[in-house]
Amino acid sequence: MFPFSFEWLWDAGHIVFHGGLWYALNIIGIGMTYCIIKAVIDTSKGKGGHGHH
Amino acid sequence: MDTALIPKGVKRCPMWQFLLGLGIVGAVLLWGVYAMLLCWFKGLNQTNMNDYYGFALWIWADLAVIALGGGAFFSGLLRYIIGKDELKHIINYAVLIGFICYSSALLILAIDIGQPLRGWFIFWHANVHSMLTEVAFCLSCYFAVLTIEYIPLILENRQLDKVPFFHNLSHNMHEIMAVFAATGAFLSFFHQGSLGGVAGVLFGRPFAFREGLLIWPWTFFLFTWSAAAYGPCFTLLITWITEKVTRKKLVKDNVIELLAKISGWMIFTYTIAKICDTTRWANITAPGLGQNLADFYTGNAFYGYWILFAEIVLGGVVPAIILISAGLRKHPTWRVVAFFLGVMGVSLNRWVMVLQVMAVPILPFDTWALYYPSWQEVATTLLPVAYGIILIMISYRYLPIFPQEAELNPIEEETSTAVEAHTKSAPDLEPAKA
Amino acid sequence: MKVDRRSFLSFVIGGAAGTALSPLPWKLMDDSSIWSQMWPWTPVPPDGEVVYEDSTCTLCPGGCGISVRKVDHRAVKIEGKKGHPVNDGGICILGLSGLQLLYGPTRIKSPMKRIGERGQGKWQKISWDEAMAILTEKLSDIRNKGEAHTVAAIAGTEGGTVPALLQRFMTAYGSPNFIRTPSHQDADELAVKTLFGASGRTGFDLENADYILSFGSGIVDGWGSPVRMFRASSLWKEKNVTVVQVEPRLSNSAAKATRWIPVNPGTEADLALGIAAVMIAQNMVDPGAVAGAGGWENQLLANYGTKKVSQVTGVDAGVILELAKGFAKANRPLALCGRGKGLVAESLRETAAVYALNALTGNINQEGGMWAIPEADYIRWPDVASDELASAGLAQPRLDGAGTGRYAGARHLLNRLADAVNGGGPYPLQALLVAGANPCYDLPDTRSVRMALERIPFIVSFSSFNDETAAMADLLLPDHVYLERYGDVPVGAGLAQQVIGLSKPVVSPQFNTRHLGETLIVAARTMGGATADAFPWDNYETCLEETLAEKWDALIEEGIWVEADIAPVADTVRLAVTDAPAVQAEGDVNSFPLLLIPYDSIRLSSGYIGDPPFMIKTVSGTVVKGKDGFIEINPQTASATGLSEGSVATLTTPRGEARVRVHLFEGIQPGVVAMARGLGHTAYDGYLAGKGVNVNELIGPVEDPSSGHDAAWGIRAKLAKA
Amino acid sequence: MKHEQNHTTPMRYGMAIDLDKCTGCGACMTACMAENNVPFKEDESDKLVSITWMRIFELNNGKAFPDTDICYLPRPCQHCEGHGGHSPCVSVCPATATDYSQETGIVSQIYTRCFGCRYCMGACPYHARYFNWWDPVWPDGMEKYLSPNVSVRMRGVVEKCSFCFHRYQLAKNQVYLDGERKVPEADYQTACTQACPAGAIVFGDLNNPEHQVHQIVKPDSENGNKSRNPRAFRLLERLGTNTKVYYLSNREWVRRAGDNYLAHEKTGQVSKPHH
Repeated sequence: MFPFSFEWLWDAGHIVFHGGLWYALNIIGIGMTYCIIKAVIDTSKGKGGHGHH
Repeated sequence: MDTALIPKGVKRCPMWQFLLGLGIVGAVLLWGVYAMLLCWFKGLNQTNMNDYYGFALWIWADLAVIALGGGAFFSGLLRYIIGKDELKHIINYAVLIGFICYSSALLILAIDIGQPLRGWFIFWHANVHSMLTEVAFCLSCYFAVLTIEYIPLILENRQLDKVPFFHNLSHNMHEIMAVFAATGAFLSFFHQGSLGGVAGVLFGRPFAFREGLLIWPWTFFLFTWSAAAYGPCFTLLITWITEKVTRKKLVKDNVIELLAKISGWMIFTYTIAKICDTTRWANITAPGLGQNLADFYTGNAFYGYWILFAEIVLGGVVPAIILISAGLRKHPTWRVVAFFLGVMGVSLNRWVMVLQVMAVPILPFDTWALYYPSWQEVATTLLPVAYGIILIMISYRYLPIFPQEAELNPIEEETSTAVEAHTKSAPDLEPAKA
Repeated sequence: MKVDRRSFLSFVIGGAAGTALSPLPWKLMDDSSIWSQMWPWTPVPPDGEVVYEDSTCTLCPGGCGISVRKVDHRAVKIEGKKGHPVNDGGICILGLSGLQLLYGPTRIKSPMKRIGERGQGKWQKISWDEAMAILTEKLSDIRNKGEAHTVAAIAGTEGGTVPALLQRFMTAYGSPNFIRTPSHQDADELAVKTLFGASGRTGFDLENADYILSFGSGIVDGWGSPVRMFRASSLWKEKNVTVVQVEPRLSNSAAKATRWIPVNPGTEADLALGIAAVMIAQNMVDPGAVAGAGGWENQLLANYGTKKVSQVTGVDAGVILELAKGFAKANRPLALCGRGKGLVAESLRETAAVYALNALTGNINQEGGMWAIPEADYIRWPDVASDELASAGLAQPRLDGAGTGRYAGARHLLNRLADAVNGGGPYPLQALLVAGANPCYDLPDTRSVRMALERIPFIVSFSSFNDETAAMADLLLPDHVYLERYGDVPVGAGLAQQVIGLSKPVVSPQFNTRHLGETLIVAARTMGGATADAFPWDNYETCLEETLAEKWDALIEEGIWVEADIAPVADTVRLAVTDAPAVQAEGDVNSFPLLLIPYDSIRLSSGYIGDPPFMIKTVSGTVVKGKDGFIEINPQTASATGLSEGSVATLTTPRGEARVRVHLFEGIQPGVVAMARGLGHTAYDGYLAGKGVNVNELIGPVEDPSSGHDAAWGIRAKLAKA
Repeated sequence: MKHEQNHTTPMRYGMAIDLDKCTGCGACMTACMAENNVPFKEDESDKLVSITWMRIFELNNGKAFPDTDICYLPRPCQHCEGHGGHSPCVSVCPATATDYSQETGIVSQIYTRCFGCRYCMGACPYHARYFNWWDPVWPDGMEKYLSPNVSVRMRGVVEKCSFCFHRYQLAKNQVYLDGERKVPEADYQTACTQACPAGAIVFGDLNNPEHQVHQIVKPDSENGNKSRNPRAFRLLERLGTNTKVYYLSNREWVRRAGDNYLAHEKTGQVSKPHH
């Protein structure tokens, strides 16, 4: 999973596979981080809740 | 008693009825949990698996639920990427069913492995050449996506939505849901395919082995295709069952017919591809390895040519024809028959690609290995079913799963308040703002 | 502090996030993997210094050299000893499993006396002093009453100092009843005596023979010295030696042979005589090694015409002629007999017929031929000076009748013991000593053997293992197992040389056991008088060293002593007219239309040693499945009875009945039912007990009219769907 | 799948088993169990859950009495090379718990890495892989004979024949101490080879012309390592598993039993392995 595990090789298989994997993980991670941070900001601005929007 | 939690504008069964249902299914769940604990603490000797039958009943269940859960990614793809807007009325349920299917699949895998405490080695010491590694990664990631898709739905619960942070979070997640849906489709494409690859790459087993494209055997594409084709069938079948159980119309026919039609064409094209694949395999691949169809379908007490017929004709050609012909599709009974046959067909395909693969002898002097599951296997396989029903029961009761429910089932008494509630809560019921 | 919903949720979410980001979950995951990599209940074998110790295996009469790998003073693996004249590095499945016997749960761990009912398995551990006191008091009592002859001893073998000490003990004590376990050795000794006119045994120069005609001998099923036989079998393959196997069933030996001749069960002697008749008729005989054959030849020509023999044996007349020609024309042909592993004595008629075939080719005491050689004769102890009580006892007839009257030719007739004890003998038995034998399992008609043992008031077992006979005993005086003790191992087993191996203690005794030689010396000395005088040694090791004399140093050094240049007992074979009829199977044809024959498998230890777990693990699922034992029948026989593969049936013989499962096998003659020996144990451990059927419970002894030896090769049977 | 750097030419350890010599006596199976700490249970009659790294199959010619013939076929792990180390099992293991050594040609199994998904078992057409369905339990006292050279496997992992790899390691250490470069043929032999009383098994480096196994097999490296010996065949050669265990027999029916053939196909004349 990480380049420091002993079975890691810098070959096409690892680059393509883990490239795709980390790409997907990053999108998910960044997307969720964005949502959470934005929600915190929105909340602090007093948006949302109790149907007042 | 729990009215404060129930979405506005809809009616739910009395608490006692709900708890009774929960209790009955919960008993099955507990039975499954007991079997699961037996497998974990006493080991897999609790099953009837053996060294010839290393993959058995629950791996079939695993593959089947993943295929059936394909409705989530394909509906998401159609809704968010292709832009079939009507599908927003069923996407919540598709997501929920997908979430259930995938969480079940992961649970089954956790029971299936001999050393569950080391299960994470599949990530840590990943062998990128293994289809199973691909499955594990994409499955876990896609499960994360499904969770992300399911969370806003939970947050739309009447009480949770009152918390400003949750409301905002839910809103923001809806905003970028297309990104998640796209990622989910990408991941699904690979893990559905890899699951097909799991059998297709077995060049030691002529029954399973297929040639293919680059590193992917044809089964890779067939599995993705079939999941996309049959997944919606399952979503629609479960929707139909839910409608029968709740005795309510929950989704409008135009939505159902649209998804059914897409599913029908997908099944149609898939079945053609499957027939081509089977023909090539039966005439070129397997004979090239010294085996012919008779070696695979005769000489044992269970696996005959009937299974090939049941899978491809009954589970492929027939539902495809029903669903692509407008007349039959619009007929509720035919439509449901098609859903049922489709679900059976794809489940049978996964059965064949797991269980029959294990059963067929390869060494000329070996014999068929037939197997029947132990009660522990049956219980652990029913466990996800019970769990799924419970999650659907709870979700249906407390979350606005079906956006059209209130409209289709106006509450007749207290009309004025209901209308007020309806108009007021309409935005709450709006599931997605893409 | 007021905990509202918001702060509670923040706390839970924050806590979860904080824990996830801390090293704790990662540490726990890592720990769990380490823990699951070596669960505390999974044994971790300690490492240590590696040494190899050579010894001789005594688990069968084969006499292979072994090399035991030890780590940290534990014996870890048994391997064949390279360069050993018997096995040269090879080893058999039983030899490989020896450590499971050494360390296994079947060991009797201490001297014990019975406290419950017989066979109930209730024992009390006692000290060796107490055990020896019980033994000697009991024996002294009997002897002082002038009834020394009412004590019998059963031994697994006669070779070597330990059985010799037991025999000597019996003589000094005053009992003629030292009885050896039956085997083909009985018939072989008698045949050598009859044909060559002198005592000795046969040896076969298999490695140099160029045509093998085996009358049912399990060449690769455990006959003779098994590893030597495997090696010979491969050698024959390399040299393209013709091997013909005559047998009603396609045994592994038959499968390895160049040619398998299915023969009607029990008619092997007829075929041998038929072949001899052809050789005589067609003048294919080398007269050099035969004397006085005239009358015999005429009898043969008159009674064993090819047509008649073909009818009796079921072998085509053309095939008989072919065999006769092939055998006679070969340069160094060799005929073998002794069915399977040679566990049953068999008839003199059959053994003599096969040996006569060898004689007719002139291949006696020649390279590649059959040798008649004396037993190794290195135990030269002074005669026992019998006292009055001993002389009186020894003057009594043997209980089994061997050596007198009708049984003049026989030396041991253990097969007759049960009948004798059950009322047919001249006197009752008061005590029985059993060493290296398991008559309650091994003898035909085990039920009557058990019944006989129940009548004997005092039974002592020297067994190292919880075998069926030990379960019937009153006193257990467990012997060391072979890896814990010294012992001389004279190897017969068809070797054409005299070979003596030495067993050495490879590990120290694991339990509170005692060398049988030691036990006997102590017992004799405790009993005092003439008995003690016959045992002048301080201990067994002194006895062994003195007995082996000049061979001792060589044996300690090399582990083996070989006498290659031995004078044969005689060079000519005297063939005489006999009127012995063929041995028939017990039971009447009408009620029992089928024939049950036992078969031997190298993977099933049959005899005193039960199958260790490794071996039983290799046994096919068509021989034992769960607790069920299988019979082999031809699909034709099966369909006639309405049976199919795996179906359950009841097999009935005049001696008993058993529940069996059916395995269909094309390699067996229709009408014949085969069952493996070595199963159906009731004793030993859960790895062996209760699996399959003991074929000895279904078969009774059939006396050879010429000797009284057990010559049963099968029994009539019937099969019904259960 | 790691390509190890080595100064000497890579070895391909393999076997030639003469089925005409094999008597089916089971010594190889037992030698293997004793050498490799293979566990056993009270009932081992269900061969589908019985761990036997070396297993003997009984083949028959399918003819009726008295033309019946049987042949025993010992089956260790075939140590498939596939195409460049792409053996059926190695490529599917998700956790890199089994590996094809380019140095020795041995397919290894790391028990502490395996988490028991059993995919490799499904991939192996020879059923050479076994799962530890139970905890290994030795009767009290019997654990004394366990060898420290081979670790005892825990429940829930897959195990298989290693060509007694620990013996190779010991021999290699010895060779290193002696200042030699290559392990001599006699110094590294598997337990089954050593035990076989019929001398039916020959083990050594298929790449080394001095080794007996090479001389018997005469592998044709141009043709997927097929044997040039007309007596020799490999199990399921057509699958392209490129195994390193060769079988020898003079009997046509035995050679034919080693692979799948369509009715019209003749033994030894079918097309090359598809890889």
